[in-house]
Amino acid sequence: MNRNQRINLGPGFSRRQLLKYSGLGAAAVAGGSLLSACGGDGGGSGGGNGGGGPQGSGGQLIHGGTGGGAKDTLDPHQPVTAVDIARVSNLYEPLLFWNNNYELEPALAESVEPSADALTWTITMRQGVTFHNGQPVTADDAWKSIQRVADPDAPLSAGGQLSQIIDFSSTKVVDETTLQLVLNTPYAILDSLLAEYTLGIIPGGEFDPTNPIGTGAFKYESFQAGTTSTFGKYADYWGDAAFVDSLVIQDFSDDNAKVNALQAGQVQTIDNLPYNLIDTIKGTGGVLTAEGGQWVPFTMRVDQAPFDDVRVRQAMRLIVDRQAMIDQTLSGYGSLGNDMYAPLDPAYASDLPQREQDIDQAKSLLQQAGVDGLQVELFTGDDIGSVAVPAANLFAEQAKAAGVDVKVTKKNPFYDDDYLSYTFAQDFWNTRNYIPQAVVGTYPPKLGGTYNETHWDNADHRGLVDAAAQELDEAKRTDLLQQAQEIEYNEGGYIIWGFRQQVDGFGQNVQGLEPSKYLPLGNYKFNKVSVA
Amino acid sequence: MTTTTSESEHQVRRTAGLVIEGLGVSLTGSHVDVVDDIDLVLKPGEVVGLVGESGSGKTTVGTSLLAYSRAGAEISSGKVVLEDRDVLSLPWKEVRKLRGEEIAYVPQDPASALNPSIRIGKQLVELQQLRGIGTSESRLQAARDGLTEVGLPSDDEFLRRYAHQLSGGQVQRVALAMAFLPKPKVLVLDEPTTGLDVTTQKMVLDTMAELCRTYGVSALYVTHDLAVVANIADRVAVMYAGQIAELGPRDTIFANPSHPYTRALLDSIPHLSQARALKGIPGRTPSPGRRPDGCRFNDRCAFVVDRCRTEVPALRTVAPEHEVRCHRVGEIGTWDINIGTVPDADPDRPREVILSVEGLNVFYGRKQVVHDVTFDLAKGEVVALVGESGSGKTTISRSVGGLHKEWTGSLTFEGRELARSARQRSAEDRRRMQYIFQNPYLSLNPRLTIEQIIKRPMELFGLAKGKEATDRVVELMGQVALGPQMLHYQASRLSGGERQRVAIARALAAEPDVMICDEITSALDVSVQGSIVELLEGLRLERGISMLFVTHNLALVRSIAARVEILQAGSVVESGPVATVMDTPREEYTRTLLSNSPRID
Amino acid sequence: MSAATTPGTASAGAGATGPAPESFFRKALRQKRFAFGFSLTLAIVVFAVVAPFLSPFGEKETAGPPYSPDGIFGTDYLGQDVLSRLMHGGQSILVISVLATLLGMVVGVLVGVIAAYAGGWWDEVIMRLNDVVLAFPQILLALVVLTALQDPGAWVIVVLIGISHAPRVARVSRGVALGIVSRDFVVAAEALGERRSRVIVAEVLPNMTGPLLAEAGLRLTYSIGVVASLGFLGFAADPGAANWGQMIFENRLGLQTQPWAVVAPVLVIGIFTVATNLMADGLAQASQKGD
Amino acid sequence: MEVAPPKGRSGGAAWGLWLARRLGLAVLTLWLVSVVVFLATAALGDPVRAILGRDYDSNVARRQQLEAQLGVGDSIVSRYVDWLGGLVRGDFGTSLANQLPVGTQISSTVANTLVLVLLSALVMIPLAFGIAMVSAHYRRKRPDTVIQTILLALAGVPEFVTGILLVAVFSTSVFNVLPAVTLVAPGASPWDEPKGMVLPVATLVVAVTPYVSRIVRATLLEVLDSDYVELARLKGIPEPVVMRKHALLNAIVPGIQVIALQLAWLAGGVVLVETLFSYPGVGKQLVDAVRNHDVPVVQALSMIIAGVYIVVNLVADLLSILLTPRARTAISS
Repeated sequence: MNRNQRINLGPGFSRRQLLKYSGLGAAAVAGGSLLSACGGDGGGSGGGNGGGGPQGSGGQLIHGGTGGGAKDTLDPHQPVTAVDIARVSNLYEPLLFWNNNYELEPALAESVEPSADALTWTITMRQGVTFHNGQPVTADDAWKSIQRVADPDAPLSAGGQLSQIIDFSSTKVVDETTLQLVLNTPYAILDSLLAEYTLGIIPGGEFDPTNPIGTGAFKYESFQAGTTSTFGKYADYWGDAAFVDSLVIQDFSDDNAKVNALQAGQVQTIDNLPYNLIDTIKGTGGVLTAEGGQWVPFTMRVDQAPFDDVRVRQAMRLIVDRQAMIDQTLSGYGSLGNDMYAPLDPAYASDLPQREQDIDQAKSLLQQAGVDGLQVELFTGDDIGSVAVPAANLFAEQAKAAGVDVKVTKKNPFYDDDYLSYTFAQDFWNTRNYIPQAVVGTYPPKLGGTYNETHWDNADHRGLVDAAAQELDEAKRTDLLQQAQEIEYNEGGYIIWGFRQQVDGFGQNVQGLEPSKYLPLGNYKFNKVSVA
Repeated sequence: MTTTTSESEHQVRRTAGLVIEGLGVSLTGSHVDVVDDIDLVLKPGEVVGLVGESGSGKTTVGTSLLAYSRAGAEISSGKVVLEDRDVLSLPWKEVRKLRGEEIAYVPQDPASALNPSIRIGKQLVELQQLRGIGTSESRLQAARDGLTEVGLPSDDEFLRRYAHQLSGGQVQRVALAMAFLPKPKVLVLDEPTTGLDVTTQKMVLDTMAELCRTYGVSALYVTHDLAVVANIADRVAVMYAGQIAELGPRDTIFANPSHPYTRALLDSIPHLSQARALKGIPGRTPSPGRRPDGCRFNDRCAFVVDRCRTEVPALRTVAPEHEVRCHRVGEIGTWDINIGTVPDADPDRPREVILSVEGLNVFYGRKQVVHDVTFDLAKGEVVALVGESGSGKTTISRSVGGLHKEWTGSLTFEGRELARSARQRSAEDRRRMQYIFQNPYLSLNPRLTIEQIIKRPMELFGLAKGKEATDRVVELMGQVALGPQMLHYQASRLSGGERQRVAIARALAAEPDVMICDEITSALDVSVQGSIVELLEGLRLERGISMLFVTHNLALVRSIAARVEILQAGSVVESGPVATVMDTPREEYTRTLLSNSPRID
Repeated sequence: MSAATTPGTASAGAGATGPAPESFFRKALRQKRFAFGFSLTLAIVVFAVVAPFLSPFGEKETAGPPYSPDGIFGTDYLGQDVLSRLMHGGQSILVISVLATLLGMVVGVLVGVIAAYAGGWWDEVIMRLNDVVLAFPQILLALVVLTALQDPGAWVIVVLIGISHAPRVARVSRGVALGIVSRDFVVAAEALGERRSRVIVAEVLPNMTGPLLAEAGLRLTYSIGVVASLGFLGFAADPGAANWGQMIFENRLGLQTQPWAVVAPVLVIGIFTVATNLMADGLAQASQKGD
Repeated sequence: MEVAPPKGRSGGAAWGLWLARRLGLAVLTLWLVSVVVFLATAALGDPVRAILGRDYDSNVARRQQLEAQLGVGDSIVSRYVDWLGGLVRGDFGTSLANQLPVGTQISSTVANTLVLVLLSALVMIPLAFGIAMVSAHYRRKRPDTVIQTILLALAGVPEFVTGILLVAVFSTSVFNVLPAVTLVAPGASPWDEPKGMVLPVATLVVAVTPYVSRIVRATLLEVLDSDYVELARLKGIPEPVVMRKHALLNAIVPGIQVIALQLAWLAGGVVLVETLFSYPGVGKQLVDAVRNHDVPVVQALSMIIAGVYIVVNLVADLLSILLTPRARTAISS
């Protein structure tokens, strides 16, 4: 149980959390973007990637992560905490994967081609790839793994949307290396669904906890939930084999312990470094910072007083001092938010004017709405993430200037039955593109909006997003999405003050780490890292 | 008893004994003296009795011989010369070597003076072992001989015992053996027999005297009990307020006491042979720093003149080896031993029974300790329950008082049956029968003031409240000779004697008809005991209060009680009017009891 | 009858009934330990009460970037001024720990004294139950209350700490009471037919002040420590509020860059602990002087 | 909590009787604790809803499976009886978090915590007595007051602050001598790498020594004022021997009682230190289990911590009687 862990464990852990980490919306909406064939154009901005010089091979890499516990698992399709994700990312591989620039790249599949009407997708498997037990990887393994994830009765984390759009009867394995996936409705961005790290391909779709088999750069050696796990280098890995001989992924239950271990040289890499320790770590090792898409919004229910009046919502959006939020809660490691999400999506409406704090206008808006001396209760909790409570306290301070009295109430656990019915609260989301995020966050529950905290229900906005999801032409799709974003910018229930940068730490002689917009420590690709 | 070793076998060592010159002990960091101007010579083979009441500084003198002073005091002047070495100026290492080997100490309360967690065998040989004297076998053998000398078994089983597995007498004799083992030249005994009953006390004293003579040891016997000193000491020194008041051979001191304090002390001692009107010494012994100028006894002396208040009297020799510190030595006439004698209580005075006990059997858990005891108590009469420790006398008194519930038999008060425990008795019965405890330091709540303590019974029984009660308290305090200004004192500020008076006043506050006194004087000095007995006698005559008096001091019984019940191991051995029982005892046990009791008449 | 003579003691009283007994407090002041401890405790209490009005920044006001050295003690994990938080942080923790200690002592002493006084079967049963509470793991109690109660107010923490003290205090006070209950003045009170409750209140309890005060001093110390540890288990009555125990916990990550954020509250708590315990020892000795 | 020893029996039988009675009491206490623990964990709310959270309604299959496993349907009494039956047979049930048998999971953590507690005790006891003897020797003089003040200040500092400071000095910023955390390879145990145990043990020792040392000093002062110590000095026995042999012997028993209390607290209360040093112990596992509403693990760990308390007390009572001749002989005489 920990405090400052970026990805939260929280009691009463549920599928809801699974979804948020997997970065995929659950809604079944056709349309999608074509696989952008070309490779990423170089890493994200900021942060050095370890000292220069040739990388020696051999030795042992020990990675430390917090948030683990008795519920740790090696199940490729159900990782929960950061420690789980680190293990899964090195043991298994999906058909495609997001590179450091959050663009799709082929992995176990050589190519994924949609038909003209985006109903039939042909997946050709990569040649010569073997599982850790020496068996070759076939299209049948891929299909059985997808079936395990997208089982309609008990959909696993990446399977929410897939389970609704796949036509199980007509999909068939053509031969050893080709799989024809047939959908019941057109869906343009199926490739991005298949690129989730929670869709690792396993032999025959069977997961055996005592002897997990995958295709990753490291193979399984030992595992103790909540304590530690060891992996060996997989010699005949299809990609560039690992530099280090063995990998240990160690559980820590406290950030203090994790940081101390790095400084004492007992571990070589740690993820999610607390912001205020960045200077101390710089002294003894290296800091890896990467642009991130994670955000911790304030959520206002648009269907309940006082926030049913759009003027009150806009006033609240003018009260927050966005730069102060970033400086105080993220020690400056963050980028300004403009009350809109999915900043890394090419279709992000960056042309809309950046909203700044304007207390006077906020007061006048409140007067027009006739809610002078507004009193509201802001619900927050440690489970949301280490940033949430400080941000809530800071917002309460800032609201005083506009005469708004905000009472901060800390809920323990935050994600219980009241979640999604708080009038004014907070939440946190991972990096994701606009369409999946819009569906899961702003659609009515029966249409796939499982986590619509703001109870947003706007037919025009939905129409635009549905059209975009089916639109194959990128330019047209971007235009549709920009219109949708403008509606949210003017009437939305979210206050999005900023996006968090991902900050990780590594020891002295660690090389090969590159910042990634998607997962910490360069998508946890430890095969690129050397310690010698 | 002790194995008599013939004179020839042990050549009595000619040691020079010990000379104390001008010894002074004062409170650390101040010139307030606890003890000053002490001059005393201990001749080999001789026992010197150092007598004084509590607060007189007698123990301080005793321990000073070993160059030891308790916390808060330091030896400020004088010399203690042993074989031409001044013990007080020896270097620390030398003093430690001298202690135990040349000057030995026998403690007062033996049970608490032996380490409870170490076997007595080990404690006996500890000193020699530490100093590496002899081999372990020789040390063990010496220990066995030491034990036989004091009349104790010396087998391995006995050596493996712990202090709590021995009786009071046995522990004291082990302490004696421990002291004598290194064959010391001087022995300091600090009230070694207070806790013991009469028969054991006699045995221990005889053994001590025997060993001193055999090894030519000079002994300083420190005590408050003049009767004990009368039987065993060769010379006696009487101490008062830190100074020696009178010094001389035993017979001279007891036959012709010359210092007014010595006389007053002897007056307050009850005699076995004759009832006496005991008198205490008015006032209280001054503690260090509060001692009056001139003669320190002048504020309490019956023969005081102006000169006594101004000029400090010197210790003057009035006869060979007889010295007195008093200005008016020749002028105060001679002292007569039976100065205070009164006729014994009239045995056949008509008795109107107020309280009767029939067939009393008392149990502690499964053990029965009192067997079929029957006696009664008449109005205005004092009945004494006498016996040695463990005879059941206190158990009987506690059962009668309702403090102990496990008994059978019948207890009637003015013809009415009384319930077993006090709480179940009627308020009236509880009021009319009051209990006074032995140890004054435990029977008063130290946190309450005198007023609160004495007023409580009145409030409880609704006799008086508020201002009227306070006046009643002051009047009662006057009756027990306590000044009114002590009303607001907390009980913890009073001396033992004063606390016992408050306890009596508390009993009187309930206007009782019967008072049960459980050894109420055994924890007090003999002069204070005198004043308490005097007070009780006054109350009995004035108010007709009957008393059940529990004690182990037979002489005291003669002076206060009309009837006596002699108890042994829980049953009555002999009973009847005091004069008949004590002059013509029928039972063998009574006779040995009488013969063992130390007496000065 | 011997005439009532005024005893020779020097303190012959002026009026007929003499001066009222010197108040316990003045008697205690003569104890060097108590005087020093009391004045130090008073200083810290005054600091805790008065300081909020003099503090340079508000309780939650941000004074700069997190863990920066500007300001006397620099800023904490959220950029709030450590000195101001220190000045505001006193009241809540003092109130909570004092109340918790009081609760623990009152419940504990009553249970302990009743067990000693009643003796026999009662003593056995009470001490058995006491052992059951002692055996029950403390953190489970805290966690169960944490998950059961949604919005834990400050009083929940007081009760929680109080409960954890009570059984230990019960054992100590039983030990002390056993020594007093057997003394004659208690037996005398019972022989007079005093009500049992009055015997406990008027006779037994006043004589237990010494050791109990020393125990109370230690209990107060531990209460402060527990408030900080409860913060660890996610138990803060008011999340943003300043409180010394909580400050230690929330700034622990910044120990290397900005040590003052942790060291300052630890120092203040250390001084407060030493002060309260010296005061308790002094009081214990003053009350011991009595008998 | 001393039990009055029975009187007047032959040696062996008497000890047997005393032990039997004392064990009976211990079992009774443990049973009462089990009732309280069971009720307390029931208060954690309906575990199934807590585990499934939002999916309580959507994932019906998972819910039924969990409810069957926990027997949510039947009455609380029968559930308690099943659980108690299992406890007695040593079967702690299966963990809700990862479906592994609880027994295997907690066996290593319990062993780790016991070793940590015992090591701390081994260091703390001589240290506490040593400090107490030095302090008692210089009674009321300068060294005594200095030592007492330091002890008082240390008592006020929460244990995880001491931990953080020790780590800062010995493993991260000042020296790099000792490991900051205990890294345990699977199957191995923390003490395989002794250097890793130094800081956790030191932290616990600093947390517990002040209290024990104060109590032992108070007892020593009392014993030094006793008659038999005065007689020992009058017998010319040098002061160090008086302190070591005569005084210490009689000051041990009260010390044992307080040490028992502190060790029992250590067994359950070291969650902060375990977390700071990432030491795989019982405290951390309990907090984790409560977070996951893993009721069987919470129940098992609580019973073990309570069991340790009762065993430690039993041993303390036994030692106290053995070391007090008066009590010992009362039994066998």
